[in-house]
Amino acid sequence: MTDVDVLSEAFELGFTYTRSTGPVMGRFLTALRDKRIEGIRASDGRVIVPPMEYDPETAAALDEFVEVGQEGEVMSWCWVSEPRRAHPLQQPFAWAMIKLDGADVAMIHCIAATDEAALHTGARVKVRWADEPRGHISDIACFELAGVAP
Amino acid sequence: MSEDNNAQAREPVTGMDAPIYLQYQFTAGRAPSRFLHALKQGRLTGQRCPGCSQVYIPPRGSCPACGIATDEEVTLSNKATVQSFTIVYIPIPGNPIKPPYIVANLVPDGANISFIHLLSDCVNEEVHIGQRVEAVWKPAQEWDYKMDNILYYRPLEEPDVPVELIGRLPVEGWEGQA
Amino acid sequence: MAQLAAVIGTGQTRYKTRRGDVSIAGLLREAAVNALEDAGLGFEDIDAVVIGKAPDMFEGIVMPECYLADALGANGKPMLRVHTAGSVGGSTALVAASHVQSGTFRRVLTVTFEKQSESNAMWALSTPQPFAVHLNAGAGGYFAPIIREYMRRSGAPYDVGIKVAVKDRLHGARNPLAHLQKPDITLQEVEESMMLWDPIRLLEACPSSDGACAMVIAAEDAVDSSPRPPAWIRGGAMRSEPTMYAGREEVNPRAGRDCAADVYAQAGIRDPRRELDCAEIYVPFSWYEPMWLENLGFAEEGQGWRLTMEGATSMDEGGDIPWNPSGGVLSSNPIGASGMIRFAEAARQVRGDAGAHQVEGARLAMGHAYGGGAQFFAMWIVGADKP
Amino acid sequence: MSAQREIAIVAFHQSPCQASAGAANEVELIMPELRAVFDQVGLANAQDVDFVCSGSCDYLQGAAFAFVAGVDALGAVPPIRESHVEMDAAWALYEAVLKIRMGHADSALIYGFAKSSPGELPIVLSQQLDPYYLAPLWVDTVSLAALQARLMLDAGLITEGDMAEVVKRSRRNAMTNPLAQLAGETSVADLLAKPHYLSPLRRHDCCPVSDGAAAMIIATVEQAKAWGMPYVRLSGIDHRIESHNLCLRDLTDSVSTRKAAAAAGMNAGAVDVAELYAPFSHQEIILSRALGLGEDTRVNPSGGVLAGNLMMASGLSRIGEVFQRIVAGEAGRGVAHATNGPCLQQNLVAVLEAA
Repeated sequence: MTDVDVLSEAFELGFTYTRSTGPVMGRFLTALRDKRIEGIRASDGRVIVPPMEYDPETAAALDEFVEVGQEGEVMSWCWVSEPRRAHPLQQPFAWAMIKLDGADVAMIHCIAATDEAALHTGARVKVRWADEPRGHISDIACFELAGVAP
Repeated sequence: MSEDNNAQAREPVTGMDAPIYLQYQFTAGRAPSRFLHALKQGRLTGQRCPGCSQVYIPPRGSCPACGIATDEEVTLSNKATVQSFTIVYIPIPGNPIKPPYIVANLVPDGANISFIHLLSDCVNEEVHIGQRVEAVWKPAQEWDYKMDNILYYRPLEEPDVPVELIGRLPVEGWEGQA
Repeated sequence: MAQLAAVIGTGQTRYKTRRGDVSIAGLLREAAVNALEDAGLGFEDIDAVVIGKAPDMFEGIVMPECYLADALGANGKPMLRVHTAGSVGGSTALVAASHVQSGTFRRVLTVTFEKQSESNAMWALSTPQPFAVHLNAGAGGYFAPIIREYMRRSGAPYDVGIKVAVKDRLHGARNPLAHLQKPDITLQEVEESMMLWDPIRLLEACPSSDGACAMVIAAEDAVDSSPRPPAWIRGGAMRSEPTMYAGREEVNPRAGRDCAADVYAQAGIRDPRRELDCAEIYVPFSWYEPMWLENLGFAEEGQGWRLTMEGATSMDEGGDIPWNPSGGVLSSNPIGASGMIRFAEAARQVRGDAGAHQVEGARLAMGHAYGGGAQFFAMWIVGADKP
Repeated sequence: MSAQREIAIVAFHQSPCQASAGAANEVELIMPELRAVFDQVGLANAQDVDFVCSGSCDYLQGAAFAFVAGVDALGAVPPIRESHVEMDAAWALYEAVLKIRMGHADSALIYGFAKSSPGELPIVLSQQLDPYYLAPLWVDTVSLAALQARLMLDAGLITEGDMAEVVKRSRRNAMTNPLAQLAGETSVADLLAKPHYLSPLRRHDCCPVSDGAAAMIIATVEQAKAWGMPYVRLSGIDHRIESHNLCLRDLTDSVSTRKAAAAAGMNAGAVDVAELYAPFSHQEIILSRALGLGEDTRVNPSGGVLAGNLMMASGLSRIGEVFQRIVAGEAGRGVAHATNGPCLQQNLVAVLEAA
């Protein structure tokens, strides 16, 4: 086949979806807006943050909320030296699994830190709240080092 | 923030916006690229299937019926026949055209399949299946790699094409003789 | 060869413009739990989960089955995601059935859904792509010219579609789950409703709904443990053809005819109008009832509209072959689920479970779905009697 | 349950893994692969098989209904029995296997295709995550894999040297694979000298983004014999999913892979060759361990997906690679693996045996 010049053009596939949260996510996001963090108790007694609607083992609907702390421990992390445009932080930062005090299961969020060397597994971090919480996961703007040696 | 606003904010959260905007670098296929290059030169083209000899527009690189690659390029006529149509009373998002307008399935002479385009310069109530129409192009200096180089089709003073011949006219067209 | 399989539970949500009270998982979950309760089972009894929905872009979640695994009790189990455009609800049911009919699993949960209120399904997909060649005037803009051609060649009077629109809404008024509840709808109201894509008026088109539909399909040896009668799968078929090809019959697509012939042969049906007790057929625009009556062999070509006008497909007129007793797609349309609703409603009829829209004594029923440019078809026949 | 019909794989072909397929659209991507497998068996088109099933994902190229366009490559007139999964085509194979087992088909064509190059793949795939908690943060899939790698490193289950070893072997194996995108001789020391990309991952720990397609034809053993084709028995296939909550899963292991392998009958005999869909170096180690593969098994002799990753077709390609090794007489029994979802959430295992 005779080839022609490739025709190529930038294209944005975009839409603002309007999600309804249901009671479990709704309650979690409502608490976030009040700068509180709530988890949920799973069938085996573990506290999961953010709360899952359904138990991962038994599939039962979950409804026992438990408030947890705003500090926690880094269980794993990676260093994003070149943030992508979509990322919540545009300076180099870390994604991390963070187990909040009072929770049994970690959550994934970002950590603002000066550099990679400042972080380590087991580090203590605390929530930095968004200036104007609105009931969204990004009400937790990020985590930052708690400044307490582990 | 005022006290009132704070009070309003106490309504429980039940929803959230999820803006999902993804960037792509879209590339037309090889066959569509050739089609668009011809359009930029003011030509409407199709591709003929080496198996069944049918001519496809817009060409996608295969004969969908035979499942074989198409390569032979065929220049089609500016004249076409209305295979069917609808009068649309609601706007197309992002399209400036005002309702009511006619969207028609049109078969250009020399092709064996219809494509969808606007029909205008006509009395909506008089549009009918088998009607003869011709392409109205933008001024040549505005031609781009786009289908809307053809602004719309408009009726022609030619005899109607019998339904059984729609999609079977040669590129030379139709003078009313079967 | 194929093992016997039966529907032992169906579950649906209430269909609404917006189910603002639940998450996406919550929506599916409601249908799934209803189906399991109907079957007298729990998630722990399920061997595999098959889910289906229309394009991911409707909700803006890429391959959402990964996120849905927990809500559907799928952890540790096989989970498959089907997508065959508008026919997906039907295809998903058939793929779920194949999990059992192949002898691979005993009990399979299948769920389909759409939460159209998260976007605006019609327009979320119409972001103009670069180099697009066809004008995109929505689904109605695509199907209206085909309907016009049907009207031309059949010589059907202009009000056949109006009659279907009223009939299906009256059926829907018997079904508490139906989205549109219009017990007082009149021919005049439909005729005076806004023309959208001539000849399709607003009330001749389906609504846009949130909703989910689920079924539990079981092997022969797992049927007896369920508390309610099974709907035995007597035949299932799928057919696809390209969207456009030279000489394609768009009004009476061959894929639909072939698919029907296949499923009738499996079920031993020669005369569907006489042998079936009712049918749930995918009719998103009213004129597709007469068109599909012909395509599916309920009427001779060109004669489908006469059945409609005679009331043959209407429960309220005592028709001999009620179509869409549930109110059909014209009354509720959560796109990805719409096909499965047809399949599940057929099962409900032969299980005697259809409440106020029960066709009395129904023993054999058909479920039907189509999608794309009326090019993808999925059908099944279910019966009260074990084959 | 009655005895199941035996399934034979009779043909496979895939396109080269290219960083960009350029101008090719879906049809143009698929058609050469279909032609190749039809020619291998001597078939004209999809009319000559009883069932067709494909796998693809609209979001990779940003256009809804990609698979509908794909039908134009099939020759589906008269209409055919056809279906589609919004998953890797390995799951399309699974659907086809069920169709054959139930007796509704004696043969099937399976294909998968994608152009991942038009979008920002790790960000596109971030939208596969929980739509309330994770997708809105745009946590990309490479970062999630990096979290997983760190868990393994911290637990002492692997070293960065082990990861480099996987990459070194992939690049070397890929030198004999003309379809690979990344190949070459390198050393662990050279690899470890490279800077971190998304610490603890280096760029070479991550698979490249590739465009392409793959196709396969399967049949009953009787049909394969009637065609006179050399074939490989697909003796088992199974797949399992795990919780979507990454922090609940033991990410250093792959429970679902092990379950699928057991259900597919992997443990009934020795495994000469394994092709694992491991988009990140440490995941190959997780999978090898979950499957209990030892010294006697050649792992990813093609180079695996670290050498080229045809999203939505790579799983099918793994099965095709093992098929080709067995047909060529290089192996008697092999295992192929496919994955979907973040950090190996969902896994499929197929067991292939010489006829």
